[in-house]
Amino acid sequence: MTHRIMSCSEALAEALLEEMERDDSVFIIGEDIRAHDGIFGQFRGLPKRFPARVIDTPISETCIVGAGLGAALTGMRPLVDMHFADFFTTAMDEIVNQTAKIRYMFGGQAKVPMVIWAPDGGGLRAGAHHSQSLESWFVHTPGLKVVVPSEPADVKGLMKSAIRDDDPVIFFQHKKLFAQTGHVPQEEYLIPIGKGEIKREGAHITLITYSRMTYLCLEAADLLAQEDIEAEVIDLRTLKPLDFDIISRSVKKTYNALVVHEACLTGGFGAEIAARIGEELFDYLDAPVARIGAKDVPVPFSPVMEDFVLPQVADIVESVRKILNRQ
Amino acid sequence: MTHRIMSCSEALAEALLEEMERDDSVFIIGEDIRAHDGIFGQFRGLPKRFPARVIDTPISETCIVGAGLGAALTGMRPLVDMHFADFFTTAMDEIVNQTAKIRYMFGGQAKVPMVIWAPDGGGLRAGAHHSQSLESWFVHTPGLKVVVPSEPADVKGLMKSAIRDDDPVIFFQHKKLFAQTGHVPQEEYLIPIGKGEIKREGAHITLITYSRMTYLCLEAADLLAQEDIEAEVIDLRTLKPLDFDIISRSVKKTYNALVVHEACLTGGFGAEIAARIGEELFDYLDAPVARIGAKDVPVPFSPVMEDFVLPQVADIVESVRKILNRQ
Amino acid sequence: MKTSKKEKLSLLEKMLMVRAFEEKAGELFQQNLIPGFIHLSIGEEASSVGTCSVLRPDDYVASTHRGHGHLIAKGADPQLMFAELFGKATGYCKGKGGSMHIADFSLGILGANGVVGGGFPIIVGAGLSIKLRNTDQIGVVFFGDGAANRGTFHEAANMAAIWKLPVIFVCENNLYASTTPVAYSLAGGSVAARASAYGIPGHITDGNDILEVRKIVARAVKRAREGKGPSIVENRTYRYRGHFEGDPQKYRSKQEVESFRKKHDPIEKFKRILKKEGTLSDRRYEDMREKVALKIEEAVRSAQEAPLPDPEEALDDLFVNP
Amino acid sequence: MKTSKKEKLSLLEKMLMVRAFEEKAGELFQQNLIPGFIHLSIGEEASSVGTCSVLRPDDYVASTHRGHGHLIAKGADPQLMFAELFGKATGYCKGKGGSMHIADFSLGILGANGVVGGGFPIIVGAGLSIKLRNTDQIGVVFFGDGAANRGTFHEAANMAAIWKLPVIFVCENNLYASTTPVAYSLAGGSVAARASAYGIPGHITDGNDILEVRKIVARAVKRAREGKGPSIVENRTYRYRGHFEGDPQKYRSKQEVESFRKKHDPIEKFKRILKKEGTLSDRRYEDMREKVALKIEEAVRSAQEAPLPDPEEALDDLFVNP
Ligand SMILES: Cc1ncc(C[n+]2csc(CCOP(=O)(O)OP(=O)(O)O)c2C)c(N)n1
Ligand SMILES: Cc1ncc(C[n+]2csc(CCOP(=O)(O)OP(=O)(O)O)c2C)c(N)n1
Ligand SMILES: [Mg+2]
Ligand SMILES: [Mg+2]
Repeated sequence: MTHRIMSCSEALAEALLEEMERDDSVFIIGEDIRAHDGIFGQFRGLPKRFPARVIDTPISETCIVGAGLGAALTGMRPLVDMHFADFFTTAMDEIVNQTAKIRYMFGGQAKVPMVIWAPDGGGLRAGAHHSQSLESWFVHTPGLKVVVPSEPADVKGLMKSAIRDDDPVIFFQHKKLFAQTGHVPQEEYLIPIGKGEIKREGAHITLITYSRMTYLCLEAADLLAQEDIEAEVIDLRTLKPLDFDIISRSVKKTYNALVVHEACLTGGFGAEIAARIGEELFDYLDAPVARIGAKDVPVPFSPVMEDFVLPQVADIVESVRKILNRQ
Repeated sequence: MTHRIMSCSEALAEALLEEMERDDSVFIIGEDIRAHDGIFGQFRGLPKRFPARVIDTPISETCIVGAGLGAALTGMRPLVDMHFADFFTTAMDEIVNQTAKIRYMFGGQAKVPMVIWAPDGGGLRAGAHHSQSLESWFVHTPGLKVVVPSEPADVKGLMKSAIRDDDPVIFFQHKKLFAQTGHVPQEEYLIPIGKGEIKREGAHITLITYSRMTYLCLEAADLLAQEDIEAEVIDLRTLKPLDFDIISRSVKKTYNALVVHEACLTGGFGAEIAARIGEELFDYLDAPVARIGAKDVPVPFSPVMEDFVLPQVADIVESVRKILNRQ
Repeated sequence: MKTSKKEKLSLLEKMLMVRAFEEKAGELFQQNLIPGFIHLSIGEEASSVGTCSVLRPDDYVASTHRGHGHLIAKGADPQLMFAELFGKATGYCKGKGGSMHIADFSLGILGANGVVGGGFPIIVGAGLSIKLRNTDQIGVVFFGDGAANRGTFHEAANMAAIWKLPVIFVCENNLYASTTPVAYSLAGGSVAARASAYGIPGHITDGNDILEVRKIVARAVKRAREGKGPSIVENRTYRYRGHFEGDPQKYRSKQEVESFRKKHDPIEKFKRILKKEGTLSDRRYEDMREKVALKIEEAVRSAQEAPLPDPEEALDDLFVNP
Repeated sequence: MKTSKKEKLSLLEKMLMVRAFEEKAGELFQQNLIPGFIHLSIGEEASSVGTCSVLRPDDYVASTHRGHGHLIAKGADPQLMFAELFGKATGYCKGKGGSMHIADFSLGILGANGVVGGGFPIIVGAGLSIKLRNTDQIGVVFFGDGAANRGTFHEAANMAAIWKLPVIFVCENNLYASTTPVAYSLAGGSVAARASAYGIPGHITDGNDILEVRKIVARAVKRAREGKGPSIVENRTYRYRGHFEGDPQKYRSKQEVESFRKKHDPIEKFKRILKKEGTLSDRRYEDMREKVALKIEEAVRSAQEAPLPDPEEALDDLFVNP
């Protein structure tokens, strides 16, 4: 395969370009997309290329999501742009009570091929209303798939799969990763929803993570390697359906696990992973499964406080040391 | 103390009667309260007793919650009736981005003495839009307290504390428990937010639960006692702040733990408890912490399917047997 | 709009079918044969039947918690509906939905809805889809006077208006939202009056007069199909039963209900007209009633005989690709 | 409404203060001294200052993401605001809020808001609280043309109307919501026209004419204080800067911006009037500008010197009783 270097933002736009060319029923709907190709430039070139299928809306998130649903039920394949993941709050009924439940409640009559795309995460000094990581809510909502890629190649391959999927997919991209670059295959490819990937192999501990924290875990693993600690880094890429096999195989090898996410700790997805590892891999564990998440407060504005609240590489390194010293 | 027998519904109404008499700033706001004293009769006598302070609204949950917030910020103590917990979905922005964050974002300038009261849970053959248990979302939202009582005495004592609390409290009551009766002290009393209670003592396993599942756990404990298995039943009563001490003391005694809730399993609050027990009590565990929750689908209508999806006494008994046989 | 004799008789029959279905459902509920709770639309048949009578089979309808009438009017099969109400495997939704969650996508029925106001955004999406697919379908969302106060109404009306979507907002103003009188909860006097806020037409009908409902909705349908955009139609009507079966109804008097039933019953009203103009004979009417009653009896019987789902079927139908 | 000479000069000074604050903030942002992102209201000063000039100190204001002007107009201290913009411990919110989340509860400022349309329900609650507490305060919610399309607008307007709450909905229609022209997104032609849907008064002002804004808002204030209920006031204005600092602004031309600045600048307009009627001399104006500039410089300087919070302070202020 030939590869190119691309940003996550470009990877997203390329995935959508290919899928929109392939299938006339795919369209994009959301606020402020056309003028600047999305507020992060994430839909570069698409408004011009598909003038009728990139649709600007009023500020009406509730109806935007519901309209996506209505369109999905009647033959289209919408990608709904949530603008910021923080505004999921304004459309929870449409997502949780309608989108997620409709197929089931109606006994399988309907399908909802919709992607809800949401830029999430902190670190941009954007304050409590523009910095959240809300994936836990959706993992706890039967009927949704939840995708949280970190690198450009995964963004592209997973978005193409999400668009083709006949079920609703919540697709998170971390705002701080839009400019993150990486290799992306030249040829067409898909990455299946529901498969994690080992981004670094290691024998001593399994770091289970996703989205931006993947990069922090990789950095931490580099630092730990200098102390002869080899950390295996699993990027889950999808939270639901969860690739528990990849976790299981790794923990059976390393006997130690640390889950790292940016969402606040209590009730975060790390709890689910830790609980499942505890349940299913109890006898393989040399130490308790540890968790790192943001501290349990809203994301504060002031950089010194925001950095303190969000997980940092040093927190990961320290936690790994603590886990392994315990033995 | 003298006691009386009362239902959860009566206990709620009595708590509110006392607090509304005590403090003029307490008021109740929500849909369809006045005509029938609340759609479950849960505010019996209050509309008549406090005609100006029990307020019917249009069907506008988003604004009802936000109005509660605005009133709380300006000197009042609202109890907002969500009608059904399922409709939290329509007011998540007001709860999560406004109510929960306002004090923090504004550096402690404001306080939000508001109770959001929500009847939740399934088992009433009410279908997927009127049967959910959504507490996990709020436990994962810094800035909220979450209360989930099971018995009448706790409903009363916790509601009185919630009304007096200067922070926002999400107060769940299970719909199937309104008619549940129990002893309630004659004298005035409060039950502190953040304290669990052992509802049955036992030496072999700790059942950690809350809301309606407390009764199922107690039933299961009765059955297990016939097999000489003594289960300790902890009713958490409050999920946030969490009384981890009571869990810790019990697990250090029983070496085994099972968490039971009605919300669906994946990403439910049981994950948080199991993860924390794993982290903090690893060396005390004889077996993995197990979890029981509803199966990961929307709550179906047909009774045979609903009963299959929601946790039953038999599931608890069986799970306990499995955990203890393992040893 | 012209309505032929045959059409008139078929309208009457449909209204009788809705009423018979609902009365039967109420009876079965009383006998504890229907689990959960149900909301009946008895008294509102002119609105559901009148509206759907001017729709095409491929037009979309988004319904409400009080949806039996809309479903039957759009062509749904009472037997599959009863089976669903009983929680049977043969029901419209295999027993997963129940009264508040019935759909028939093959008839363009996008579903009843347990969330008041939940249909507004969905119909906007259907309208947008029609536009993108370039067909001449239209979409109708039914909603109550209470639902008109939800934010979804506003967002949907605005969006449908700016894009001139082929949708119609059909309000069934039955004077109450559960226990709450419309006069208390609805500012501005009427739902139709809100149309001007979006620069679209708003009409009030005598919602108990099926020919008037038909005429006004047909106008909105024409407008929508011609690409001229959405309308609001407010059918003023009344429900005779409680908000849900078992409702203590302290918010209104028995006399009020009786007076509406006596003076404004949509079926009686239409019957009188048809008789007066000679379209309907007593004999014909009795035949019609019997036919309807038979059909309902038969639907109930076969639904009752149908099997319950296996409990494990509760795990099916969540995803297309699990 | 009469406005005295002294009041007029103070209005002008306030507008100058808002503009000086915002221009300085823009400059500091350019220099990377303000983290995150900021939304400036330069060009919209007549709306914020005119509106707040007819409010009492104990009246409530709910503001927006573009809130600096509202805050200063309601009496907020620029130094505490700059300190907040810098993320300093001495800021209004101890650095936890930033530009989009500043409040001063001692001045009735219930907060800027990062969620568009988040203020509507809050002001309804404040209005209800006023009514329950039986005071004669009022509440104002500022919002943009874009925010008028959120469901919260509708629910709040309806609720305020049925209860005749003492609140005013002050729209700052600056022709764009981020990149989206109001002509594209807002059905019905104006925000004020939506008032009739709720049976309440709606007014459009030349939002760049501070005396007109004052007059119209004062009328709404009087109505609210007398218990006659809410109003909508739509101030038609324009923002000169991008939606946020750094906005590429491909959605409008430089000429458009320049033309508004030349023809409709609220400060220039008011200055001309004051000069013409002899209220303002060149000398006096220069003094005023200097005074304002000095105050802003001083505010920036002391905010810059203020300490950053300790990182651990991030854990404070979540609960009253943790
Ligand atoms: C969002 C939401 N809020 C509240 C309810 C509870 N509820 C069900 S029906 C109803 C009244 C609806 O009134 P209306 O819209 O007038 O319809 P009608 O019942 O009169 O047909 C209410 C409050 C609900 N199902 N959904
Ligand atoms: C609920 C919500 N949706 C979207 C955004 C992103 N956003 C911030 S400001 C803005 C435009 C607001 O336009 P308008 O209400 O006209 O106010 P203006 O910025 O023009 O003052 C948008 C879309 C947001 N903050 N909140
Ligand atoms: Mg009604
Ligand atoms: Mg604007």
